[in-house]
Amino acid sequence: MPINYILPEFEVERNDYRCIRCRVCERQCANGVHSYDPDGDIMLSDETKCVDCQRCVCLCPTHALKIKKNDAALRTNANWKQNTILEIYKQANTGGVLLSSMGNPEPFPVYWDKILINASQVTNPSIDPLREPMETRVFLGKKPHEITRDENGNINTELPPQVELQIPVMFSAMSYGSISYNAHKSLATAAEELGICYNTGEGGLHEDFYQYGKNTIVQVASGRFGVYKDYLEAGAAIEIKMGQGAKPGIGGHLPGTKVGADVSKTRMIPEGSDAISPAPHHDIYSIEDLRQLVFSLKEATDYKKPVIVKVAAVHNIAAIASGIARSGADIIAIDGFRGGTGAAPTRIRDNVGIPIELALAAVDKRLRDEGIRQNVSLVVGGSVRSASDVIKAIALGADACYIATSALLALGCHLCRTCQSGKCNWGIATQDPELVKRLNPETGKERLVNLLTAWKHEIKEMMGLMGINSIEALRGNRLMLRGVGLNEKELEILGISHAGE
Amino acid sequence: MKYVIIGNGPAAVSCVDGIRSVDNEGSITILSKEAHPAYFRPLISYYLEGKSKEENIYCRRADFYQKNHVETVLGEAVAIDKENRIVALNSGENIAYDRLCICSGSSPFVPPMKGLETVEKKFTFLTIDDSFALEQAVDKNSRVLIIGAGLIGLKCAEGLRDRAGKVTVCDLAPRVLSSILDDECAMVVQKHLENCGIAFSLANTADHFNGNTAYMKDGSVIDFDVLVLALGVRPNIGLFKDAGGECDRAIIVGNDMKTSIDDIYAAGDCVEQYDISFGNKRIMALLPNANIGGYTAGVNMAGGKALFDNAVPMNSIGFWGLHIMTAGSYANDGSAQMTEIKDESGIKRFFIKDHKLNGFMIIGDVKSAGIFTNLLRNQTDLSDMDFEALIKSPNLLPFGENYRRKTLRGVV
Amino acid sequence: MMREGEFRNPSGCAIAAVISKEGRRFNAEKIIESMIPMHDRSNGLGGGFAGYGIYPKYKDFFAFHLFFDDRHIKRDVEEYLKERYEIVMSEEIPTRKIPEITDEPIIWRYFLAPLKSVLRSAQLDEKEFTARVVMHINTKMNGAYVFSSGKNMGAFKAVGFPEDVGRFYMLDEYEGYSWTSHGRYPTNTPGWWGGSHPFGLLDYSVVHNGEISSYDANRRFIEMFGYKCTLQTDTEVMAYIADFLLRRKGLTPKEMAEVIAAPFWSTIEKKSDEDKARLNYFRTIYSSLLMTGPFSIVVGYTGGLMALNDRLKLRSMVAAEKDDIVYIASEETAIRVMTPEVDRIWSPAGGEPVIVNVKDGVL
Amino acid sequence: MKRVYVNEEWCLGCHLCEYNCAFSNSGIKDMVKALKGKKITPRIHVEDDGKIHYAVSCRHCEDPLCIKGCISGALSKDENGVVAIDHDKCVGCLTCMLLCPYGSITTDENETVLKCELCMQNGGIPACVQGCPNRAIVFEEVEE
Repeated sequence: MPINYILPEFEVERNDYRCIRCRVCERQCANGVHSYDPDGDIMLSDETKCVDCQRCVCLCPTHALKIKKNDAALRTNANWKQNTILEIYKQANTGGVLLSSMGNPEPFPVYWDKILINASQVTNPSIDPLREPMETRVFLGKKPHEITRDENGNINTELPPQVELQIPVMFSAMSYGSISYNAHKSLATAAEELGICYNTGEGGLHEDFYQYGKNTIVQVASGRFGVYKDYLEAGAAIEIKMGQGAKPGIGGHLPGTKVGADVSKTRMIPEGSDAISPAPHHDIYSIEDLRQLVFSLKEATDYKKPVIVKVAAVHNIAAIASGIARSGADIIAIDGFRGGTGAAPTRIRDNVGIPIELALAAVDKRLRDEGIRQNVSLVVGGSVRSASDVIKAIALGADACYIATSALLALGCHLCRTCQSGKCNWGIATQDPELVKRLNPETGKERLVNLLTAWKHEIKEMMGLMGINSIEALRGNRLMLRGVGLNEKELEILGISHAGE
Repeated sequence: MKYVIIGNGPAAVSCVDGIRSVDNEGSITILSKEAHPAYFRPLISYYLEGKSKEENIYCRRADFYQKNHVETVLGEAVAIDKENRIVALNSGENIAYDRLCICSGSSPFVPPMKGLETVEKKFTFLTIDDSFALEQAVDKNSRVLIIGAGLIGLKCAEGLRDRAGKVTVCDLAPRVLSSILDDECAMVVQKHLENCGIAFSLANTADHFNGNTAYMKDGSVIDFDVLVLALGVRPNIGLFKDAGGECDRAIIVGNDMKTSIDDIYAAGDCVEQYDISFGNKRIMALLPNANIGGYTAGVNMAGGKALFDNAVPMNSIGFWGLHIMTAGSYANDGSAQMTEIKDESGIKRFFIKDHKLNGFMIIGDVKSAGIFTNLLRNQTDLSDMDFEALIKSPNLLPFGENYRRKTLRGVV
Repeated sequence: MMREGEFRNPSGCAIAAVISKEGRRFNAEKIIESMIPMHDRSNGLGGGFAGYGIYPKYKDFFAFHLFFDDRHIKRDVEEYLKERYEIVMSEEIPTRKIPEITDEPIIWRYFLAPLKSVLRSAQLDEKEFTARVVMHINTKMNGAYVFSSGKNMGAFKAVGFPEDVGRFYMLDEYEGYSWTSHGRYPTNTPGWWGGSHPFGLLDYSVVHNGEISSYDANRRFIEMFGYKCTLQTDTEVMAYIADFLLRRKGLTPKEMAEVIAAPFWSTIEKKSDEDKARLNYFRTIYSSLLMTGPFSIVVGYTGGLMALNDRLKLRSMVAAEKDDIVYIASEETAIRVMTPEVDRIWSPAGGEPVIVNVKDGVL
Repeated sequence: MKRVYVNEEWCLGCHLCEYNCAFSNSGIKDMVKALKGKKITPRIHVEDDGKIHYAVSCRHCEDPLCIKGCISGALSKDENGVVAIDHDKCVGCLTCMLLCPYGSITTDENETVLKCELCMQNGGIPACVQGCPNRAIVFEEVEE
């Protein structure tokens, strides 16, 4: 047997006094870390299999378990960090591209955390959201430039198609296939209750979920999985996915093992076949092709559905967005480089793209400079982690935010970042029926509704302290923001002043 | 409406419950021979054993009779005038009824035995008063001889073991519990009881007595201090028979607990009713049946509608940790197919007739046995069920998801 | 220290307005007096008035009021104007020397008629053209500031208490059918003449009391349409929004109120289908023009005015009527100074505009 | 009445209900102290075949056979409809076990009957329900 260069990353610490041998850890670990030895009446651990998903820790009724980072260490080297070395070993073992999932974990700056919010004092009253109405409703879509009147002088109130959201947050694209039926159901039902939208991702729409159509954004991605007329017509909006923050410039790959009967039917591909989304849309090689696809989709749906174009935040995002705003698209979704994924090559996840905060600021400014901000709504995602991130995004100029990692966390995800294995112990990123059932969509829905209800309260609180009682008065209201610890260039791009100015 | 109930055991108080579930107005009179409120007869051995306290043996709370407006009359009914609907008491009193329920139970059967009259301390074992008497009569040095190794005899033996010096049980039958167990199972039980300190003399019984000595059929001699006669019981049916009612060994009732005489019902140990496992009318003198039968009778007496149409004989008895459960018919006469499991945990035997469970006998691992009773009482078709798996591990898996949804997710 | 316009400058204030529905013209004496009891709402760092119908002789010409820092810039501006307008009249605005008002800039007015040829080549109507000229001077020509640019109306403002400003400009000598006035309480400015209210573009003038929390959202929206908010004051943004909605988008003052002080969704849901559709439409397409935070404003325009509170009515504002005159003020006391007896006095609800138009055909 | 109901669809077969039940009925405040090294005798049990899992506990039947069969009056329905066991009265004959169609009755080493009493003595919300990680066990009112 060859030498195993790779140390177990985690250590299972079992407090044997506390362990009552109920064996729930054993039953709940899909990775097979725990086992019971009846002869010795002891619980055993195979730590090489542990991914630190914390399922056993959370279910252990006596809190006998801890999963800790294995402190076995290679000699410290600021350049050759332990993980860097281990990745070399892994590649030397397998010859393969390193895969990982969820968002970029590297210590790049998080601009949200360097932006502070203003509050009313003396000259302007703050508003108590418990006493006064506090409005968070937004409409996404193209806004007409001209006012027209009929022969009686009444304003013609017909609007281009809009997506109405009760809070400026949506669940962003996660395909059925990459996440489970129950995860989708949780998202769909929560979106319905919250009056927002979730997004099918590129995996089609399961027949059971057509009923949530008015709260669904149906995605058309390069693989065109599950796309047909009924699908396009089912949703509140259609999203063309050009790129994804976690892996800009590349496609996707759902392994055949995850393509079971239901996924196969929903994606309209043979059972067991790999679902490969090409890197580009093969009918879009430039902006004018995008315009054609936008209008093809509008034509197919009788101009009743707003079309979203989703792109990854990359270097020249402002120019790209300007192009999209002139393509006929109604909404631009921008996904920052910290956005999550069910599987991506590690190098790409960790090194490609730009932060969403900068992308958003640049795009909003560019569209205003060009006077076309009204052509489109802006939705941003890629690690929106809290109500304050939402507030900051809206104040920088977004119409709404996309959240996915936050939503998955609410569903129980512990960010172990091994979605690609398909053995998600939380029943989220898996198609194994025994694991899928671990996510009761009733609970899932409730937790998502709770999360966004909490965020809504916080958003209202923060709006109130700024003296703002409607979210649209916050949109692009960058004076409400100040930077801390940012350099001139960063402040300039963000379009905000430094704290104290 | 005037309701009269003869007897004051579980069937009688269940009958009261049945009446009161329909009619809150009518008067109810209970005629009782014993000066106790209704008590659970099977507890008399547990009383001796010390597991049941006297105050805990009663079927209902102390205020039951008052709350249900029941008048209790101490006395023995001696005649029923079905024409005039009158019950005559030994006191000379006459009680009129509109509906009558006979819950007269049974009496110990003592055949004539030579020299029995010379035995000083001799008892039967059917009433709490019998227990009280035995309690007085037996001490640590007493040698107790119990005649009869049936249910009553063995329970009495269990009750007395720790009170007495020695307990011996004899029976003419070659095995214990001969009416409910086959040889093999009976032997398991006998071994267990012997290990627990009970002596047996089977296929043998007392031929005659002389004072404290029993002269046995096989010529042996057993000296004793206390004699318990547990040879069986006879239903108390004289009253009804005299009134011209239809009886076999007991009062014949339908599944609505009506007798052959208008407005007279019967329930409990004194009735014979249809046994779905044997396919004929039988006496099933068992507490669950007394409760269900009494209640059914009560409902019907008061003008409601109730049926007790799935009566089967069933027994659950335990002696010092060994449990025995039986139900239905398990006469191995070839009409039923037997499936059995024997291992260190005990013996399980199931008798299947026409794809339906017709009876079973479990010694030892009695866990979840009610699942089988349920199959038996409901005459569930087993053709589509993995019965082999079920007997290995009695659970609801073979019943299918629909059944489980109905029972575990709904009100049953 | 930064100059006005280089930082966001919120301020508290006093406002007042008076208008004759019959179009009767009267001088500014009363409205100047009305500011006296509200003295404490100002801090001496700004006051001003706007009068409508004050230049009947020149009513067909754009009346530009300008502040100049020096003669050089005045010459440059005049050069610039000459290329675009016929300057019908050019004169210093008459002022009265009083100790309360000092350090005045050069204050000049021009009556202008746009050159037809220039309009033709720009393919613009005279109002849009003029608005752009104002925008150009104010953003590109350092040291010059157009503070009034409408026809047959004029704004007069200065650093000082409003009652002093009124005397300074000798407003008792002007007669108009509608007057608005403002006393300023800026919180962090040395006070700059241009920063005082009213603020206007063309014949739209705004006096405002409050601090809109939606400022930057409104500003960044309106700037998409060619407006440059150089002063970073709410009033400036409001004036541009008034110009944008009333002139460029052709909304009525009531409709403008429905945009900037849009009813809550919960209120809209209770409206008639027609109103609901319109209000829904406004809130969708002009969501960025919703103004939140406290304000009371009077928007003056040719032939009328609109007084409006924010939708929560976070600022005081009272309205009253006596005969054909309608009075508006931050405090009732100001109205009582102008007219001790009133026919009706009321406190308009938040978001409910008080719109007073001079009777048709009177002007 | 509120009863414990089981959603088989969501049962993970984790068996935590059994431990929570045993703990809750132990009368001991610390789970480790209560259960460490003990063979548990929970009043709810999980049945499974690897794919299907579900928990079974007393159904608190409308017309409970166990009460009908009880030879000692130990089993009774209280005013809330809860089928309760009086351990002072129970003699361990197990007739109830012979009658319960669901296998919901068990015993412990004391030989008296143990059955779910909906945690009436343990605070009202059944421990199995509170501890179920996937809402497979719920405590609610169901239309009859």
